[in-house]
Amino acid sequence: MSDIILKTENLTKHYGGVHALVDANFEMKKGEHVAIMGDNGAGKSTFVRQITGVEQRTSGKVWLYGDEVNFAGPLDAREAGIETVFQTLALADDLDVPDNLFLGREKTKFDWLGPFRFLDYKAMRQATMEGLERTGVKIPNIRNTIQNMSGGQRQCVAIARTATFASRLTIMDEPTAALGVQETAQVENIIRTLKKAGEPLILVSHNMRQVFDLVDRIVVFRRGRICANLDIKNGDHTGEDVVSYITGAKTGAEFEDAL
Amino acid sequence: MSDIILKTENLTKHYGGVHALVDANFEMKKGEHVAIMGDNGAGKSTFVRQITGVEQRTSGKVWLYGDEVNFAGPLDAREAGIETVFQTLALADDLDVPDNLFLGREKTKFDWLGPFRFLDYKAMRQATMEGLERTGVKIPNIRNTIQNMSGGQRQCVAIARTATFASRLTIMDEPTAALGVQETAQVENIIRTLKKAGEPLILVSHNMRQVFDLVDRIVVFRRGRICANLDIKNGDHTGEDVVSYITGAKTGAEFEDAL
Amino acid sequence: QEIGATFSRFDDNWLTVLRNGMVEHAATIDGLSYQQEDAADDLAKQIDQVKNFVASGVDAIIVNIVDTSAGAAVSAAAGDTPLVYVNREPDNVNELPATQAFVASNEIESGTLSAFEICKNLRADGKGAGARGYLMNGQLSNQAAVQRSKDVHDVIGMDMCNFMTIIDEQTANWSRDEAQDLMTNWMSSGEPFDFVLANNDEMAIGAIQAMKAAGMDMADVQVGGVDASQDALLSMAAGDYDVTVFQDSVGQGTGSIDAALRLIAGEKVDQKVYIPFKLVTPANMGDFLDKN
Amino acid sequence: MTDTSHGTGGLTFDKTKRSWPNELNILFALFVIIAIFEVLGQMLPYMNDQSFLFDTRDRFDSIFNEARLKIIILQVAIIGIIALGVTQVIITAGIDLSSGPLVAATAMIAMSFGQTELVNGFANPKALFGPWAMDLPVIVPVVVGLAFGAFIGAINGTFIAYMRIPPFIATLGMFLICRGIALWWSGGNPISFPTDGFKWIGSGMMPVVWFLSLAVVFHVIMRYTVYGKHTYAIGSNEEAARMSGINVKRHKVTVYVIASMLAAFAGVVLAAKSETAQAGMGEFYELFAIAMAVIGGISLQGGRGSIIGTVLGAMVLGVIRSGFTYIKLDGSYQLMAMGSIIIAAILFDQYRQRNRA
Amino acid sequence: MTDTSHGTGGLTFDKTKRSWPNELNILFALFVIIAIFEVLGQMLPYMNDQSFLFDTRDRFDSIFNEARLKIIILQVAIIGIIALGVTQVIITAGIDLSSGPLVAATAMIAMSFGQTELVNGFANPKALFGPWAMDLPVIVPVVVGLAFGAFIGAINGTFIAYMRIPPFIATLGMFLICRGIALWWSGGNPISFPTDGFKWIGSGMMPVVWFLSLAVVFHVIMRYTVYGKHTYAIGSNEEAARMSGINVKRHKVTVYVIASMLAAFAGVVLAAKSETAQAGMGEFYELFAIAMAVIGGISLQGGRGSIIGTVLGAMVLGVIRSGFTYIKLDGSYQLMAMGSIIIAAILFDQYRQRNRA
Ligand SMILES: Nc1ncnc2c1ncn2[C@@H]1O[C@H](COP(=O)(O)OP(=O)(O)OP(=O)(O)O)[C@@H](O)[C@H]1O
Ligand SMILES: Nc1ncnc2c1ncn2[C@@H]1O[C@H](COP(=O)(O)OP(=O)(O)OP(=O)(O)O)[C@@H](O)[C@H]1O
Ligand SMILES: OC[C@H]1O[C@@H](O)[C@H](O)[C@@H](O)[C@H]1O
Ligand SMILES: [Mg+2]
Ligand SMILES: [Mg+2]
Repeated sequence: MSDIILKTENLTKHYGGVHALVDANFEMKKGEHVAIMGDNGAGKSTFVRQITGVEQRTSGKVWLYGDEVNFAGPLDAREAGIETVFQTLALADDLDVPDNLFLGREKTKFDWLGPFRFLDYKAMRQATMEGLERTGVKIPNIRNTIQNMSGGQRQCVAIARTATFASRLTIMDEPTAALGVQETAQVENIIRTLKKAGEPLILVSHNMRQVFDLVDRIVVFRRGRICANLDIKNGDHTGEDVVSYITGAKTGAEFEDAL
Repeated sequence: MSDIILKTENLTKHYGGVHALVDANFEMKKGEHVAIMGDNGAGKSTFVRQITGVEQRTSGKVWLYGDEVNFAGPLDAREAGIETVFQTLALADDLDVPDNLFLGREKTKFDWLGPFRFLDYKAMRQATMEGLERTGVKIPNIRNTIQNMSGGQRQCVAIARTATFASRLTIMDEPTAALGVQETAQVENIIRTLKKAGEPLILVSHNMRQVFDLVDRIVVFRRGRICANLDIKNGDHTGEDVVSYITGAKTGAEFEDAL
Repeated sequence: QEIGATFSRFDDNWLTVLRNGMVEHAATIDGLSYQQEDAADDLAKQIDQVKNFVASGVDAIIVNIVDTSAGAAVSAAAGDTPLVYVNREPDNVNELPATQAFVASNEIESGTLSAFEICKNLRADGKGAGARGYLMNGQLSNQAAVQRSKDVHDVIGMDMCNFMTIIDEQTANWSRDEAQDLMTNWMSSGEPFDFVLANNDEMAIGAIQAMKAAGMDMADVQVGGVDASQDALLSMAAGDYDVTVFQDSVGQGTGSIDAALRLIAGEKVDQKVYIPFKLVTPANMGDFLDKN
Repeated sequence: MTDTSHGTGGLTFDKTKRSWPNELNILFALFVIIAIFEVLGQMLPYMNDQSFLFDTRDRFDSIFNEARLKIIILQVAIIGIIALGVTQVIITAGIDLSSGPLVAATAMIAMSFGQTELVNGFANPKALFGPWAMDLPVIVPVVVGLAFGAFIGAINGTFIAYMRIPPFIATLGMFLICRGIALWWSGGNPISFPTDGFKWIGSGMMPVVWFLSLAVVFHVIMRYTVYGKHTYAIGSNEEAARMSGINVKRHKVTVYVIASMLAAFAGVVLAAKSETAQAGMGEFYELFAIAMAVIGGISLQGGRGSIIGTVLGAMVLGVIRSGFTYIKLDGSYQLMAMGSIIIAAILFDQYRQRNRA
Repeated sequence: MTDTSHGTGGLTFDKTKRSWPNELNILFALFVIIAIFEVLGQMLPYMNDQSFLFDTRDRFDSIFNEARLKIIILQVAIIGIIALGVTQVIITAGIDLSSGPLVAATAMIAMSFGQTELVNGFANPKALFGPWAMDLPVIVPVVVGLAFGAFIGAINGTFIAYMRIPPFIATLGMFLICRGIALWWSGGNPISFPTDGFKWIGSGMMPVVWFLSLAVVFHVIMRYTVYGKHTYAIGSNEEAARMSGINVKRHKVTVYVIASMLAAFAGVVLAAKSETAQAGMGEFYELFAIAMAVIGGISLQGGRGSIIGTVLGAMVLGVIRSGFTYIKLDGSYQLMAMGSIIIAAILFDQYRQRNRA
């Protein structure tokens, strides 16, 4: 097995006439943290949705840890070890915080009962408190339903969900967009912990400071295509640099044909 | 009539056992731009919802331009001249962009037909393009339904909606949370234009840079209460300062009793 | 005394005539409190209504049974409270306890009388060599409907009437409106036909309306039904409708209430009372005009 | 190829790939169903080479079997009128179960003001009121019926919008109440023998005329007017509609009033067509009206659906009914076949939609 | 007063102000309705001081009128069994219209394997099959009935989950198909005279025993097991459930299978109770089952509702029915009164909920 844990080849997605993602060739190595940046509507979340099996791609191929994968749905992706914080958060509004945190992989008792096995509410509540504390969010009553949570609280629940389970690849789509100053700092700490543990991460973010603080490499999307691949570990690139790729003032040498 | 355009007295909101907003006393003057900051779940959006009539307050009073107001619903607030970008955006998923932009105040023809007056689709589409251009967002096809829009596109639609109509008070709840670098800059320009035009604004934001760039004064919420009121025009306060109010390391002198 | 009555359905034409007749009759009896319930064609509901009556302590119960094969369950639900079946004959008629009785008609007569008369008329019209026509069924789950249709087939099975052929038979659910549409659908095939037999008058009237709307001459078609409702008789008077069968609402209604009263008083009653069906044609229709 | 005339740019947008309107699928399904009946007609041994839609008999001399074309739509016209209103209700994410019983109650009430005094020279045996209510101009029963419908709709709407009773419950309650009214109005007795004027409303192809003209009117309203737009907005996201300043409550009342008036009008037409009004009328009409809308592509979650879809949904049901009579399918099989065809039509619709995505 | 034991802090949280369970409101409404009947009974002149729930007749000698208590619940037990399944379906944001006709079809099918050969010494006049099918052990018809239910449920579920047919359409189609099967099975003839073993299933208070035990089982399942949690999650936000890795399709099929098996079992109990099976059985049961769930506080948008609520909803309908007989309300007024009471009960519930917010 090579070092490449995720690779896409000509990954493409059309929605009717909208070409949201075109010929994306993307690679990332073990332990690497990569940021995806780009304008609104540039195709970042579309890219995430194709990798995680939420949607079926129009064309192209995807490899995970060297194996070609064709996820029929998000369940497959999760089983293959991909943990994702979606931009839409994917929370069930009528359920409370622990229910959402453990949705799809509840802690249970009497497992021989199959689908009718019992929920271990107590254990889940406890684990929820711990998970939430890592994000620094304050939620007065975790037994309130998600629909009653503030924007930032919702986002923290989604992040805590991902951070609670070990994974082979973590993807976060704008995880701190709705977070306050403190909570953002905490979530960034979670990301640093992942880095230390050698767990790879894809971070979609519009926050230049955050990206420069956290990741090794920035991939820029523009109009549905990848237009730059910038290694930022050695300080070759500044924030303004990245902005000019985002806006189209510059294009990465190897991508010029594409655009 | 005094200079005070918005004033609240002991504004309070409980959700069951959760005391989301407690005794908020808030005032703002003509032409002033005020930021509201605070942790996730501090009660910022709750404050906004009480002022705009989206919810009925538990207790307290509100005055707008000197008149005590008791809005039965958001329609009343809008008719009184309050334009709001809600954190939840308030978009109708199955309708397209122009429909959403003009929801509730469509451009029409044959107005004598009352509720059955005809929609002027063409005029609305044109105005939509103009509105969107001001936010800098790129939307390949505005006749797609909102549910097919990216996070940032949705937010820009909501902002364009507010910016298209004149108002006596504009409120924006985290308007740039999902926006890219360029779009954020554009929206900040819209806010500066409002300032020049003398239109008052309440801006809820977690973005310290943005707040210091744009507003005259910061009001900090903590645990449902106002804990600081900081005039930042004359450079008395730094970002760290504000953070320490947010986290609770400091409390404004006049608010100490409250907490 | 208190009598509780439950009917298979309230919104049925002929049963309403029966039901309203019973209310009127009950009102003429001193000291009788009479209460009626709608089973809405739901057998279980009817059984429960009987139990509700028992729980309220009524003195007697009258049942227009939803499903004639459920006699055993209904009879058991009443316990010791006297019970009289009306209009429809329960299948346990031979095992009724002493506290129960029935006053009803025999559906074998109804369909047979009507179909046989049509058969004779067709012969008289010179169509004895072969006549084709349609059969409209009432609600398929209703036993009166099933029985009346079977009667028709039995008549056609007889040597005398086997010149008749049914082109198609379909349900119009007792309803005039559905019968109109069904008849129009049939006619749209362009196939010639000589008779229409319906399980009740409402459907026969619907068929007649559809045929007239299509410009047919009603003299060319024999139409037969059951009930002798007033609408039907007026249609007969206008020369559109040929044969129907009179079902005696007053006889059944008053008969059942009187039987119930006698059961309450502990008197002896005839446990089985059959009220006969009577053939109605333009010749004798005058006798029935104000009956149903 | 980049064409930004529909937006502010960004991605490549290929204008030629328009989204395929759902209604076209249903139309397609309709043709498939017709074709199946046509083929069956040729194949079944007892059918004597009849055709379903075409004229093969000497009696007629046109291309199509006009009688069949007419009955196909005639038999769904009345429920179709109800479905026009039900469509609007469902677009708001509501439901109206009361329409069937409302048809019955309105038929009874309207007919009592539309009776004629003399039938073939006999006194009207079913006269409900005295001579004062006999032989009134046709406008009277119609207005009475519509007013009754508006009244019921206003109650439905008020309960649902202002008192937040779930639509299912409010209209289920009204379902029972209207059935009760129909039974009580004349003690369950049918009311028959209308005036010629009243009969006219339901005579011949008039039900179809009403259905199609109302469909056109409401198509325009739903598509091109503020009323229509707000109806969709409420169903799509009621909270957003409210926050956008739509008077959601008042609007919902209007929608339910319109729906009930349409159902009431259907009751008037039905009474006129059958020349009688009976308490048992309109049974299951609410279900079939909803079915028409759903076959026409509406979503019960609200926000989506169209009048054209509903009209096509009605046509599907009409074709199926006539088709069954045409191939002489036995009653118990008809129900099974009808059920299967409804499912198959939607399956087909789904399939085409997915293949285009 | 700040108590953070339920969360990670932040705002003041007053633990004493728990949210008031919706079910308590319905219970309350139930008592109010009972009280109203009790008072009416004392006031109405023709009632001779009878009591609704208490024993005032010499015939009986207990505190309560036991016959009344029993019938109140007995008469809703069978539809109640259906409602337990319908509740689960609605929680997934689905709907099941096929349950009423499924009751009829299952009653017919099960009864054909539950007949007895000799009735009072005579050959069973309604025997459908030959002697091989007579006097079978009671387990046979029950298993056949449940298997049939499971089969229908699997079809419903597959269409809905895998082929994305809207639940309303899929189960409306199945509604027609099951009615058709019921009619076709014995050509419209009733099937009667069950064995004693079969009768036992529906005898006396057995329907209540089934209803309440199943209610307990499904209450536990919905509240404390993974199955229950996923059912709520799917109804709350199907896309989120899918993205969270729940196998939404498979789960939905399970839900529809369970619901149809419950309806099938209701059919078996109904046949046993009536000692006969008839094609017209179960008419409107689907509507009333849904009504029970909705009165019990379920939301047709999915994600909310409970088995306890549905049981209470059933009780409300049971009390109303018995109450009407008790106050001797004429059948033609019963529908109107029933409709009004249902609306009023929910109105009351809404009112209490709002006053607590
Ligand atoms: N289901 C869909 N149907 C049609 N167009 C879609 C659909 N989903 C996304 N799009 C379009 O595809 C483009 C890319 O969307 P995407 O969500 O990937 O953007 P993004 O880069 O994540 O933007 P943001 O920063 O705002 O989240 C947008 O123009 C969007 O309108
Ligand atoms: N309907 C509700 N029912 C119960 N609790 C609620 C409800 N709405 C809000 N809350 C609670 O009130 C508190 C304040 O919420 P609010 O939305 O005002 O926070 P916020 O300051 O806007 O946070 P953010 O920055 O995350 O948007 C939160 O703890 C939230 O959980
Ligand atoms: O069950 C309903 C049917 O009952 C019959 O007795 C009557 O003849 C029919 O017209 C119809 O009313
Ligand atoms: Mg995105
Ligand atoms: Mg907020």
